[in-house]
Amino acid sequence: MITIRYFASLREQLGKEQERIEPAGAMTALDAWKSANDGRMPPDNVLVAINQSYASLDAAVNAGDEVAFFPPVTGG
Amino acid sequence: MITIRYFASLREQLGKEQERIEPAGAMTALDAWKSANDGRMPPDNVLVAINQSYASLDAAVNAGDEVAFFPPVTGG
Amino acid sequence: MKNVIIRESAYDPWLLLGKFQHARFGDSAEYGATAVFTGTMRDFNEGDTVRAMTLEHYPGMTEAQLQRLIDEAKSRWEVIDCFIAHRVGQINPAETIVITAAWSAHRNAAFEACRYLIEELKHSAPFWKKERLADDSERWVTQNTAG
Amino acid sequence: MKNVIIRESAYDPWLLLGKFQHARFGDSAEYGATAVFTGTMRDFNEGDTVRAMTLEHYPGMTEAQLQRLIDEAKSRWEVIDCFIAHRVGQINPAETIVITAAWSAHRNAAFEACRYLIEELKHSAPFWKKERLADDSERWVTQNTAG
Repeated sequence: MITIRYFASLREQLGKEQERIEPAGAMTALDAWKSANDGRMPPDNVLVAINQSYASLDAAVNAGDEVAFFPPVTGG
Repeated sequence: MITIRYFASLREQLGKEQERIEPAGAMTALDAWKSANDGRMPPDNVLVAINQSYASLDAAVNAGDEVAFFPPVTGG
Repeated sequence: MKNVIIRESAYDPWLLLGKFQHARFGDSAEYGATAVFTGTMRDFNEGDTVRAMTLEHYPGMTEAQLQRLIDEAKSRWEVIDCFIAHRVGQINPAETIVITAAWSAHRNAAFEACRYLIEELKHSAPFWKKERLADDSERWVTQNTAG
Repeated sequence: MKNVIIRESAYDPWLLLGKFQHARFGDSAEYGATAVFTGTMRDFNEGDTVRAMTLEHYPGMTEAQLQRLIDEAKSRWEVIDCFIAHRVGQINPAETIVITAAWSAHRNAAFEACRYLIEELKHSAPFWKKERLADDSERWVTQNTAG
């Protein structure tokens, strides 16, 4: 399984915080997003982390990975 | 009277901390130094303050002024 | 004491800094320069009065990302150590949000590292601010100020 | 509380900063950024072990000159207030020599003003350091490091 997490305004907009999907062959982060969101594209400014490190939408995700999607950060 | 003060290594080298001289007509800070130090020149890197504000050696000093001479500062 | 602290409750930034410095350095005289930045919640943003704020973060990644920034600062400048503290949860105006600090033998490295930490934190640490305005409406902050 | 403090005894820089900030700002949320520098006495300089230091100053001119630096910083950057503390007299390694701090709405002004204060202090404030070495010999420090 792949764990998908959403944060902040993205979590609120999607109305979900976390879900799990079955990996379908060789998947990218974008594939994981689309698989979990009816094939729609993520927002243009979405940030991606795989296993809590920044990654790009075309980075590979594998079974057991945690993939997170979130808007631009605003800490500090 | 003009009060002359010396600080730090200059104070130690000269063996004096403070003295008073009679103003002799129109005097500069350099004149005051020479008057108090047997006509010798001050060190090249000497700093000058008149009434506790930085000044140049050719700035005018008047009766009642406090003129200070000291080496480059090393605080902080 | 850890180099990265995520706090859910209000703290006095100066007490926390003193505590870290004492724990980390004791009476050691190896550092000569310390540079510190603290960010405090203002009651005003983008023309509106802000009553309170909620700071969301990504537990686990936050700590890892802040530690990466410290490691990077140490590799770029001659700093002995760094410290970052960040509030999360409910925050009121005048409370401290963030501290970044760097200890070095010389002041340039301390200033550069401290500034790097806060700039990079704002750019890359997974925190998100949601403001509560005077009429109790809420809004997500969408971007950080340039400085 | 004064913006310029000359101290003859050791102090905890973080307690002093907290005290100033509390006295000056209370619970006001007008500042969002604070930048602080502290300089600490090291036990090493120019290749030699330093056991202690005596800091001489020019009473009266020192306070006036530091106040001029604060006034200048406030005119150059959008800072709300600044604070400078400096030790004089006998100082031991690991004791704090100097604090410069600036409070502003935004971080760039706070950093710039804080840095300006310490650089200009080293350049123009009438303090002089005399070091006592391991063999109890003494020497005047003749110039400040570039940073």
